[in-house]
Amino acid sequence: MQTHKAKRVEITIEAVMERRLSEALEKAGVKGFTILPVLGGSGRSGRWSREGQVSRASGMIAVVCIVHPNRLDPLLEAAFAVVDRHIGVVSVTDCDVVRADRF
Amino acid sequence: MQTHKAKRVEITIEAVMERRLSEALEKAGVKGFTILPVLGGSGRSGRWSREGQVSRASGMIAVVCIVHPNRLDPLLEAAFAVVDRHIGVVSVTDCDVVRADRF
Amino acid sequence: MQTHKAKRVEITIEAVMERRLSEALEKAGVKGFTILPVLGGSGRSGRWSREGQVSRASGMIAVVCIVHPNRLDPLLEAAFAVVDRHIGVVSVTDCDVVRADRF
Amino acid sequence: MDGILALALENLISPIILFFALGFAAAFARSDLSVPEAVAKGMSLYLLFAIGFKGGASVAAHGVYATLLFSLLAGVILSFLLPFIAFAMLRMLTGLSVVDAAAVAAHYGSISIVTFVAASSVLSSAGLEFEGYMVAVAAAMEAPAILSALWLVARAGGPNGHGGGMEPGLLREILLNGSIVLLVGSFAIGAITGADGLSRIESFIVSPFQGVLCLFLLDMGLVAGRGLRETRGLLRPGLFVFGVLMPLTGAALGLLAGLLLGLSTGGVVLMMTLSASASYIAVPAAMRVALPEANPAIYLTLALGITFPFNLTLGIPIYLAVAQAVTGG
Amino acid sequence: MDGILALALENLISPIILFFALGFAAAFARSDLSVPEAVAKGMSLYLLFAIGFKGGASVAAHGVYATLLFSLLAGVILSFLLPFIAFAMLRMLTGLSVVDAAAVAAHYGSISIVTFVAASSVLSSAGLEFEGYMVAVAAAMEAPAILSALWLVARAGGPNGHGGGMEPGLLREILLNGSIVLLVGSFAIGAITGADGLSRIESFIVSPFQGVLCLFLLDMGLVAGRGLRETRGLLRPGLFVFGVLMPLTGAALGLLAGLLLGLSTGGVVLMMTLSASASYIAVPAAMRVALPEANPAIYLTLALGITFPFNLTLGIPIYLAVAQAVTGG
Amino acid sequence: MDGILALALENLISPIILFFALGFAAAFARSDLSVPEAVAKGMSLYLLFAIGFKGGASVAAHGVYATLLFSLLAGVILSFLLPFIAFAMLRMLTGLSVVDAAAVAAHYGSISIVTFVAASSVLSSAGLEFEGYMVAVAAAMEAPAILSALWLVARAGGPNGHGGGMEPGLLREILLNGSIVLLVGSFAIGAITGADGLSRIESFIVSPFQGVLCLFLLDMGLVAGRGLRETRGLLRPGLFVFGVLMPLTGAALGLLAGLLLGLSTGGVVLMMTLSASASYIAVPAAMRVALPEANPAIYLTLALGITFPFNLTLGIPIYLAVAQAVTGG
Ligand SMILES: Nc1ncnc2c1ncn2[C@@H]1O[C@H](COP(=O)(O)O)[C@@H](O)[C@H]1O
Ligand SMILES: Nc1ncnc2c1ncn2[C@@H]1O[C@H](COP(=O)(O)O)[C@@H](O)[C@H]1O
Ligand SMILES: Nc1ncnc2c1ncn2[C@@H]1O[C@H](COP(=O)(O)O)[C@@H](O)[C@H]1O
Ligand code: NA
Ligand code: NA
Ligand code: NA
Repeated sequence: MQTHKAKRVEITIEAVMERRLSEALEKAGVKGFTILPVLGGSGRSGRWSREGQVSRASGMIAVVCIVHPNRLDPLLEAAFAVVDRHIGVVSVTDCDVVRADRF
Repeated sequence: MQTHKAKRVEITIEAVMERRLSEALEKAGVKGFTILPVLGGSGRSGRWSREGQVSRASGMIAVVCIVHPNRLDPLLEAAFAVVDRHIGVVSVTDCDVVRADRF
Repeated sequence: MQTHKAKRVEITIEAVMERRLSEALEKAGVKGFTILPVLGGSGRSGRWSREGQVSRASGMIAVVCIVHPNRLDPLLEAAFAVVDRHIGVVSVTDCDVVRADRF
Repeated sequence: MDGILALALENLISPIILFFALGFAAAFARSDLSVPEAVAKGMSLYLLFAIGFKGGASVAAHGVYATLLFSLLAGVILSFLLPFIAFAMLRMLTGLSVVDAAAVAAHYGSISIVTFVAASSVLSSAGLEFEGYMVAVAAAMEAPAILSALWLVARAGGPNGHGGGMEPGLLREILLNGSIVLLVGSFAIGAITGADGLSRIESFIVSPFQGVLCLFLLDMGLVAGRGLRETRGLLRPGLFVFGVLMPLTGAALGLLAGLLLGLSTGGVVLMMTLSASASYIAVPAAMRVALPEANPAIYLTLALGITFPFNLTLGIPIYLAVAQAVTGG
Repeated sequence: MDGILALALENLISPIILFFALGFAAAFARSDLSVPEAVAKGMSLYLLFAIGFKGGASVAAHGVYATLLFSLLAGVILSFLLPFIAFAMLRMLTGLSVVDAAAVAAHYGSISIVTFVAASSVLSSAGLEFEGYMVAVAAAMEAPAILSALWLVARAGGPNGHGGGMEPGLLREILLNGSIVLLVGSFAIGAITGADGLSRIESFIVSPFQGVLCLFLLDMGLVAGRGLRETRGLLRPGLFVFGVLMPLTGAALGLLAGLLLGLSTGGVVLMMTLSASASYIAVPAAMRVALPEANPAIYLTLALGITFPFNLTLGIPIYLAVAQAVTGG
Repeated sequence: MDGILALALENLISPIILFFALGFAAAFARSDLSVPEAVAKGMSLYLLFAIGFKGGASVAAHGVYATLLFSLLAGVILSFLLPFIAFAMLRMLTGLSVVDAAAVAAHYGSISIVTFVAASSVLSSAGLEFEGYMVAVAAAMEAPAILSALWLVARAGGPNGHGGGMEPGLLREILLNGSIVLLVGSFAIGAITGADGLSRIESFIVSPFQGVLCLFLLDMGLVAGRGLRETRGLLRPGLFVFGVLMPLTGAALGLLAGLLLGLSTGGVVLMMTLSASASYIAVPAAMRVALPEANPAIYLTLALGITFPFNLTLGIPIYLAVAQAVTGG
């Protein structure tokens, strides 16, 4: 199949920031994203697990965003404006998609 | 470690289509796949979130499939036959795996 | 934005092995990882689904680990020491990250 | 008329309505109040289990009514028929495409079990009995409407030339839908184990029922409110009118059927309610598979955001008042 | 003999069995009925909490029985012993490898708490009392069998030359398994707070119990049915025979132990049931860690797909009839 | 003094405390016992729903008390005030940074609804009545403390020069927090539907309440134990002292307020408990958004690992004894 180059951005961020991040993405012209639940993890701030959270406060989510390479920079800037002061990780991977006009 | 080239295909699709997609993948000779839950997302059909679905109808899942590069085309064709009329996104990434014979 | 090369390792493994795997990763000097829930899947040992598990025994999780390329080999060795006798899949993808010192 | 108003008012300040309203308001105010998906599904399993079992046990207690089979048949016919009326109404009132109109129509031919439950709890408050097998009628009405909708699309040449043929396996999938299986299964088990079975699980399915219903309606309010907030743009006046007119039309046909069958007053109210209500579980799932081109925002908003609240607040008291006036019960 | 049949029949048409059958049938018919994982786990926490607490409260009410310690000891011995019998039987009846046979054997030495709960609810219906501490015996029987299985594998040289040594930390992990901790903890709290504690939470753990059990067994039926459907190929006659013969053998040994201990008729039935039942929670998890080479499809299908339904439907009535005949109770 | 000890002891062996202890111990022993997140959230919705509704229904039954408005006002003032005291204490006793100290202070100005529920169930056991609207006071005290904390940080120049201005939308987000909305909503619905509404859902919200609370506290114990185990390093003596001294200080102020308002003995106990308790739901979430630089391990460990268990075990009996001594009730 005929494929086109795109970028897959994966943002792991605190669940409380979901609304702010998605608003920022939409403002940056991102056409779509998918939110995955995160069970737990480990990082500089230690180990945590979703089972055993009474509080909405400490869970995280992963936001996956497939974009046209041209849109990568605005996306990263928008994401970092939100992630900046917050716990989180951002990674970018090259990928191929079929219908390029969608991203 | 000695690694081999493979392809990682990620298909985000409506949960109601899960059975149909997995049957299609199996028919296309795919040896394995992993299904991840999706919490919510945004796209041309707007914003949705799993919390607050009374209905099985509007949730999505993400299917991750690691295959030998040779098998990529039949996989994509099988996947698109199912995804075609439905809401969904497909992306392909290069990856490395250790035991090549498994994919 | 200025980015740096890194590796994204994705390990799909039985949920019962979570503690052992995360201990092994920490010993191998991995600075962080994220655990995603898995809903179901298919492989050499057949089809399974989380809904309809009375038992903790047969579920799986996916562990995503972003590391500096230098650390990839120790990570893979640590992971394989755990995954070895167990059901599981490991894949490695190139990615870009922004703050390199974190990985 | 006065009676209806009093009844409607009394209904409006019952806990179940008020919790629905609370959820609705919280969603509109963008509160982060939410019920976890698993808990909502657990409550819906509980409601199906309880309502099915109680229906079956009541059939066991009162003997099999002569009208049981005819009522089932009437339900199936209504479910087949209502989509055609809904479709015609939609094409007149709104600018929906054939596919969208057919998808909406399927929802109105089918039923909403929570509306049924709410109606039966209004009946209990009013001290009215009803035929226990009405639960089975509810189950029988879930699926036929889907076939009518597919036929309507096929007749028009199918969506984008895809033909309108039904994919093999879909019919089976529709009929073995989880909520139908649980409702019918619990009904059968209630009928088999009767008073003895009921006495064993009564304190699980009878006494806490209203409380669970309140929490469940809180969640329904949240979902309906969120849906409505996000798709406000869609709701042109025609659709809105349809969302209120169609349940009244359905109720009228349900009234007719109930009278022809000679049901009790309570039974007539339930037949009206079933005909008036719109599915938001079984049918949306079937539509995503069979008619993916239809826009889910339209049918979910109509069924959940307009018709469900209408029936819950005004519809049921109206149906009750009308049924009492007509049957003299 | 007539009595057994009548009892079996009465048992077969109780709500809990019928809901299990409904789940089983729904799974076979490929219905999409399902219970969310979190809800199923929540119900199992509830059952452990309730059964443990009630057992403890009953011990507090009746005083500590002289036989308590001996019963615990007997349970531990049975759990150690049964895997050897199961292993020998499997090597005779089936072509399973050493590792697979040992893994299956571990399951049959351990116990299924839901089978225990079902038996105790049959006892209540029959108006039979039983020793409250049988819950503690159940907990004591969960783990020892795992050690026997690991020893069986080690003796045979370990899986693929991996040696059969037990990984450090595994024993602790097995003993601190969530279901053991909750069962024993609730038992202890029930024993400490006694009648006073029970009166506070009675309407949570006593009256709704049967209803929750019905929903839980619906889910067990779904899981067992799905498992059986997907692994039909595995079930050669030898395995099937084992799945029925082994519980009967276990029950015979349980009967012997119960008589030696001088338990009440109800207590004997429970001892038989524990010995006859096969684990499907604690042991599968331990096997995945300790013997990952063993095929989970085999042991899960046997324990959940064959032995659990057998005990639920025919086994328990048989054990009850035999115990009554032998003890004259 | 003797009375306090006896009361404390009786409190210590109540089921709810023992289940909390069980969870705590299980977490420390690294058992894999866990309650699914959805089930824990479901139980907390249930508790808010039940406690709110009962409070409202009680207000409906006893008429609107003259002191209602003043009590609400007193709660709001306490919630604004307590963070300043906590902040000063923290800067004296510990080496926490301004941001961390302010974040902790916010938690102690706000309240823990489960501590409130535990206190009200101790009151019921002791046969003491209390003002139903104390639930509304609890809701009113949730949020103001957050503003005090943000002001404390802003005064000090904000975190890393980010300024301490409040992001637009945050205030609304805090006030429309799910637990506040459900608590206030249920309270209002209880007040509107009164005795009639209560009678309909009583068997859902009254009788099973204590049992659900036990399971919920089991989970709280697991969470608190896990948190404490993983952050042991953090707990320097100063923090520990603060975690015990601050609730006593808060209780003293609560006592004063209660006496000034002329509340019943039960009401005074609840006012003391609210002032003494520390939030672990609404405030942590707000802090993650508004003060992400503050270390969550510190405030969660203090609120959940030290102060919550202290209040549950020793605090509440002390507050009750003191209130009885002072009011003579
Ligand atoms: N190297 C990494 N790879 C994958 N996920 C990470 C990594 N570092 C941090 N995370 C995730 O981000 C969360 C917060 O990280 P931190 O801010 O370092 O505490 C962790 O709990 C993980 O879920
Ligand atoms: N660019 C994208 N990146 C990641 N996920 C996407 C993207 N576009 C759409 N999706 C996902 O696919 C779903 C349906 O998309 P759509 O068909 O565009 O409404 C969305 O709700 C997202 O979960
Ligand atoms: N090629 C693959 N791509 C993605 N996931 C896989 C693949 N093969 C196996 N898996 C996952 O690993 C699990 C166990 O695989 P197996 O050991 O082959 O039975 C499956 O249930 C899938 O979740
Ligand atoms: Na209808
Ligand atoms: Na056994
Ligand atoms: Na406080």
